[in-house]
Amino acid sequence: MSERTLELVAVPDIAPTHPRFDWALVWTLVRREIRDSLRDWRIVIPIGLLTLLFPFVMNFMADVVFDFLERYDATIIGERFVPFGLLAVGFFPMSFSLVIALESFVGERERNSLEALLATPAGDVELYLGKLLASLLLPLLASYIGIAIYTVSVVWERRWNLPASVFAQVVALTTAEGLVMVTAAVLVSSHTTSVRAANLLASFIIVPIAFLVQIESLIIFWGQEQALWWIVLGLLVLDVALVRAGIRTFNREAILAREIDFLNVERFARLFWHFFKAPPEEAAQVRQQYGGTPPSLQLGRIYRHDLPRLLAENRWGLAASLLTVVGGFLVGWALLTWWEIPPDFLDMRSFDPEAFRAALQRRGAAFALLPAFDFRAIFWHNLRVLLGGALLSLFSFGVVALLLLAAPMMIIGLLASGLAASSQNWLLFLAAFILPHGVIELPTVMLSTAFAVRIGAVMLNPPEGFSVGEAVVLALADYVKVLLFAVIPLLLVAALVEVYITPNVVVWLYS
Amino acid sequence: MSERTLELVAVPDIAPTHPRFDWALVWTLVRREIRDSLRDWRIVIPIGLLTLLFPFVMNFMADVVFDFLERYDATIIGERFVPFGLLAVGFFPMSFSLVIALESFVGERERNSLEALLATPAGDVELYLGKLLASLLLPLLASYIGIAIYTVSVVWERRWNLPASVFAQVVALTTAEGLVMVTAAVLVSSHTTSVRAANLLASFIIVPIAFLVQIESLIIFWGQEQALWWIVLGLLVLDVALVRAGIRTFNREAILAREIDFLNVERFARLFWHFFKAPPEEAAQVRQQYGGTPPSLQLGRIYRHDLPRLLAENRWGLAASLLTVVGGFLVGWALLTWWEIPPDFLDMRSFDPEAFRAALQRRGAAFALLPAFDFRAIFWHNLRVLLGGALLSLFSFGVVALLLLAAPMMIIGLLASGLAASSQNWLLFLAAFILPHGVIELPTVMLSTAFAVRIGAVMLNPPEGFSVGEAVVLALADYVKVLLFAVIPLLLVAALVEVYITPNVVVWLYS
Amino acid sequence: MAVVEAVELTKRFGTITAVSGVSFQVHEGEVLALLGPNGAGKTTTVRCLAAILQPTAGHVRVAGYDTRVAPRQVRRLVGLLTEFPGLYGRMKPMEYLDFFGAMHGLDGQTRRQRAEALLKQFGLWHARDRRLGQFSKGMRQKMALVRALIHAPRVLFLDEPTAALDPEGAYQVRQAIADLRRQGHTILLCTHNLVEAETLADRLLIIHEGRIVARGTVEELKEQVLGPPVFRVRLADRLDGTLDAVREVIEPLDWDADGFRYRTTTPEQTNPAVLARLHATGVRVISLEPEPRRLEDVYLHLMGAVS
Amino acid sequence: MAVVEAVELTKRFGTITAVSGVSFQVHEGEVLALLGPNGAGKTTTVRCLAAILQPTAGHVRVAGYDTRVAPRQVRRLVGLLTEFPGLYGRMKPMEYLDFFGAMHGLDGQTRRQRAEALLKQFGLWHARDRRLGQFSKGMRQKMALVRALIHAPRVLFLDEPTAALDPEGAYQVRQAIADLRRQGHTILLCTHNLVEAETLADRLLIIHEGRIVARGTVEELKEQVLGPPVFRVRLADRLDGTLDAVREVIEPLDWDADGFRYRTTTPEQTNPAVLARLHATGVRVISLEPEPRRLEDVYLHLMGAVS
Repeated sequence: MSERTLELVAVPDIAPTHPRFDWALVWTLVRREIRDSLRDWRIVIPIGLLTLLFPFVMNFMADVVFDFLERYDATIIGERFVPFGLLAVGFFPMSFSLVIALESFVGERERNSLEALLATPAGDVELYLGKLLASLLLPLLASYIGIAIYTVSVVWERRWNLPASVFAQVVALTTAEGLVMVTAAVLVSSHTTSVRAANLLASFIIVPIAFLVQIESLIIFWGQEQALWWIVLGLLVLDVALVRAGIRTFNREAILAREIDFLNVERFARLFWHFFKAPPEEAAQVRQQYGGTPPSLQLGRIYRHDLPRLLAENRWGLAASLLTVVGGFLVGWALLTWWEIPPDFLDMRSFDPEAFRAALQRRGAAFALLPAFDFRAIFWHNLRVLLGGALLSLFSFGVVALLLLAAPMMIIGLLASGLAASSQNWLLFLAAFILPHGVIELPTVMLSTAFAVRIGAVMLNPPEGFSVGEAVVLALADYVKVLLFAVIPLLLVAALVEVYITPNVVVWLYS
Repeated sequence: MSERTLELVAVPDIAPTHPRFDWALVWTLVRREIRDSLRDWRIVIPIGLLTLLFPFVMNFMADVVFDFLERYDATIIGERFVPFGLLAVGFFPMSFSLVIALESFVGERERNSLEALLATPAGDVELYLGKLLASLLLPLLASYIGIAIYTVSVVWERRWNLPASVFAQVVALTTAEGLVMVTAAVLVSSHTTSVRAANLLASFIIVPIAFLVQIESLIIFWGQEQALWWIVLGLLVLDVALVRAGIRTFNREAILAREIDFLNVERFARLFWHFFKAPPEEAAQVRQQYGGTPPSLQLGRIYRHDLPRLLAENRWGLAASLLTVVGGFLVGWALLTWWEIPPDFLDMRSFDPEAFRAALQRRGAAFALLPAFDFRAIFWHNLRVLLGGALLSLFSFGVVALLLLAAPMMIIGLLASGLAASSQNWLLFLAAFILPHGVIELPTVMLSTAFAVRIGAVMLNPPEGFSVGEAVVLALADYVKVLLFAVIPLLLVAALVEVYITPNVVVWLYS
Repeated sequence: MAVVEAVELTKRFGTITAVSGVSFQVHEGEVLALLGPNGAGKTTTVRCLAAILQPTAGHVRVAGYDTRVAPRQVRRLVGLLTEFPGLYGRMKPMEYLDFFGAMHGLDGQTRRQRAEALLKQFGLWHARDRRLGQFSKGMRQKMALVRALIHAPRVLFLDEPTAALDPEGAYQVRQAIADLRRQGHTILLCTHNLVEAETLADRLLIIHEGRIVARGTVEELKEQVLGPPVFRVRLADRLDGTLDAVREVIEPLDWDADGFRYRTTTPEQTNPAVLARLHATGVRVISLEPEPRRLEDVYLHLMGAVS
Repeated sequence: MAVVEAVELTKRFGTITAVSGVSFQVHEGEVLALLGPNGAGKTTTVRCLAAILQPTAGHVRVAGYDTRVAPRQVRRLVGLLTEFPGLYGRMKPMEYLDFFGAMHGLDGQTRRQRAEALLKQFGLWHARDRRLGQFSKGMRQKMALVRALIHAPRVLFLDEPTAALDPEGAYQVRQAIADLRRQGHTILLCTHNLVEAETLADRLLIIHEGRIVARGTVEELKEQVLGPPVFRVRLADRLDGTLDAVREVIEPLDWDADGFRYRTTTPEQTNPAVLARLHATGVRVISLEPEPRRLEDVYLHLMGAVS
């Protein structure tokens, strides 16, 4: 310690009129973080290798294969391979750069540098946005560089003309995927207690996006590039939801106060049981006092009170289901012209109700448009799809549940539009094959979907005072309640109708 | 503190004849680790989900697709899809369980619990094996459970007969892949300074194995299942090398002494330069005193002394190259019968040397068996393949470099065997098309490959006193030396011969 | 003037109450030491004062700003030395200080000037080209202190400033704190080192399970817990009959072959009288010294009393 | 009898020499404190003694076993309390001790018996059903000490046993160490807390940059560095002419209005003479006390001298 006296420059107090939000602080934070990341060889080397060498390696491997196949038809392979290569080249550096985003908060917390940051005048939103942008820029840059290198090498070396629209799509997709992955990772980072936990949870970000990339590749190979823009749009919507959820649930209190958490399975199990038994409006109260004896479950109350109330509370989920049903049907209808399908692929004019009835009575090869004529099989199949949707909803913020509802509606829409385009009576078809059981089945599936969506969506927007975990447990409890007391009975009825009534309606209407 | 006096049970000293290796200690360690992992919900939940739900999800997705495609030909899809599904279902839980292996040493070091373990009587080998087994068992178990669930669901639900041989192959492959990933991860864990670094390096384990899984899938779709056993064998050999390297390079000194390392790029660059300039036998000395002025590089010395000495030092690499060349040729020869290729796919009896000469003079469409007749193109192509092989060698412990050497030899072997089987003069063919430039090119490529292999192999077995990083830098410096002063000049000559001499030999011999 | 003021400060995390109805003030230019066992709520209190946490009930005001109403202003006025230095290991000192200066809204020139002056003052200027990750523990702690000072805060909160430092490093940091105090900084000091608290603090606040169990100057607390000072007389000769003579002046607490102990609130009068008596009886005195009254005894006594 | 013996112990890491030619012995039942700044080589020395690191040159013998020849035996005889407790947070106390007992080759029954006895002795028995991750800092440190004792080691190496503990926890651990010493354990103690070293250690060893710079008992080191004791006389009256009278007996070091200081090696004779003189001149004495000679002064003096 020098003996010099402290003669320091005076610093003015902060103005009481200081703006509530200050971009300068955000950028200060971003600059520091990026500079720090660029100095960390454990980040720079792997990302650098992936960014710079992966395109080269990809190209090199293609070289080896192409050289061998050159005599056949390399251009088709090129047309299919290049957009896929671009997607992969953009995705890989991004997914590995996730480590930056995953560490953004929890890493600083583990290294004890977070508190000093929280002690600066920066507010919660500034901190969150700063971390988010800092985590985003480097991965995004890495992706762009990878795409650029690959594009140049493809265009220059292979002299293959990359359509600008494909390039724009790949860049848009990569950007949207990157936004979703990074915002989700920063969200995870601000809600976990250790880097280890954050890294493990990363699988739940990378795996769905990797699946999405594969689906996108399929779409490219299939030649339906326009559909990619819908994926971009969907990703952007999800991203806005994630950023909003991040800002909403971030607070410096929780992040400092959180201690190493043993997963309290028992607590969650008890909480589930209490939520399940209590009426919906008492959830907030139950959350705080779940220690006591659970409230009693009265069957009468469930039907008179709980289910109506749950429906009212989950009107957004029901609206999303309804929109999906209508939208799915309309998209299916439109597919006929989009995909240039011959309209008479389904010819009901030659449909012979007597042969249909005979086939049914033989119980052998069932008519193609209806599955095996066994109501248990139908029931199990429907239930499994619904349960699968609910489960995957948890890992996709609800999206998969909606997609699984949209798919059959699209098929029905496609069938109907085909009949209409070939001047057949599509209303008769719907009335005969779909309506009899559909009048029960469709609302049931929509009901299940509405509550399945909530399981995933609630993570982005937990009820006031609920932790994410508690919110999911509540949504699960509500889902199980709806499932047991409404969906399963209705599904059974619908399956019985489908097997014992629908065929008769078909024969009657088509005779 | 209670005031009770210490009346403790007496404990005997360890016997001076204590065994040098004690399995009891290994198992004590393994039991503790596994119990600990099973208590960590951040491990159990993601792995449990992947193990239990991934097969279900995979099956469920197949359901949705199959239902739609049922009218077409589902059995073929099943036959192709199920082995692939088994591979994926075994691979996923394993790759995510890697986190256990990656943390094995460096995680304990970060949590400060390692020193207490090092203070127990257990020796280095016991500690290493204990950690290795503990890291291995859980991932392997998870994989087996995943495979079992998927198998049961496929066999039971889809009533598809899974051949026992396919099942055995998948289990063998999964086990071998798991062994390689886990041993590599434990190796990484005992040589890194932070969990973060270990996690980043994990990409270099998972990505190659994921590629391998894709290659295996291709092999399955291609119907060449027998080739999978060679992959199993190769993986097991690699695994033995990894375990050996792990035990050899593990020591409790290094693991405690290591501090947070800034990647000293400058140091490695200087080290590279010094290694490059110094004669090979002075490497160990250079490593310690690289601070001074580099030794001078004398061109004469390089050719008189350095290159011969490097060849002598790297006789194992040269032997591996030779073995690969011979083996590749023989495998190629054998492929004809294995793959039941019609032997006269290449008919040299109708070969017209005059037409060939004319084609050459037109410089248009080149004869298929020789690439574009431009010596620069040939040179660049060869150089790029060699450099690519050297680069990928670094990430595959040398394997890729050897594979790239084996591939053309297999093609030559296949061509030769085809000619032989259809009673044509295959020796004449080789003498005309391959020998003239091959007499220079083949040794050159073998030379490059021998030193490229060393870049990867040296990581498993660094020279006495060298760190892994230093060993790689040395191998790189030697590679560059061999490349600049031998490989590049020889490749140029070979390319010139191929363009200006080989065609004339072809015309002369076939006329 | 109270620069820092906590009024019935209460902080709960879920069902746990970390701080419960704590009220105190830190006056301009004063060093207040906050003592208490781990988990007593010291760090939570400091975080509330620094506007990092919001109180569940009660108020905190720093220089008149309420932390709930104007947290930015409070954080601007406060310098916080956290329990662990937690530096960014890849940055160099000037960069590091520049970053925190910018986060506090200082302009570039002020940041540079203050950073340089502080690094020189704390003897870190020679290490300005090294990365913080290569600093020794003591240098890191001093660097964290410099960070807390970069924006010229009116108030300093120091959480365990010398923990984990070697004796020399701890000495240097203590000297630095004494310097800062001399320059008029208002300081709140959390520490487990009672010798340090005794040396540096004007007043002490002892908290236990989120409540204040004792407060006052070191002397007041010693007086309160241990009673008036005790003096010990060591004799060169055997005690024998001399005690009776001494008893005319004071009543000894206890005695042995070497001497005796007594308690007095007026040593200026009593001690010379005792010595005079002893001299009169011809007993030779080697020393007459006040018994050391360690703050540790006070602390352990208080902790024993409340738990 | 020397239970631990280091002979010209040297340890290099790459180009860095952490310990350089250090020789010392720890005798049966003795507590030796190892002091020195961070990075002086204390932890490396302890790790060499515990056969975790192998010396680059020189020898280490524990109970006659050379760490190079019989590292297993040495590790079996040594209990090591590491600088950070580093427990396995998901285990319960009995499981934890059982694991380390098994690693030391104890049979199941012995493990259980010793674990229970030690947990009871260290006041952790009530927490036997909690996970170690939920322990407080003090409990963790005690748990780490119990771990180091599970295999009844003849020698204990304690690295910073009370760092980061609150005063009560530190007091308890110090009591525990004192107990262990009373039971005849041989202990090597690394600490930054000089008061602790002074209280607990029989002998001190001060190292700096890998070399021993001082050794001896506390009193020897104080004598050596600070010279003979200094006494201070506080007077109730003004000094005025009395100094001349005092000068007949001793030469004061310095004086002020309140009194004066002098140095003497024979307080038993000198002090009564001084008091007699003062009495004769009619000056009233409030106190005559030896000046506190803190180990910190010794330490800082030594560090200043070598660096």
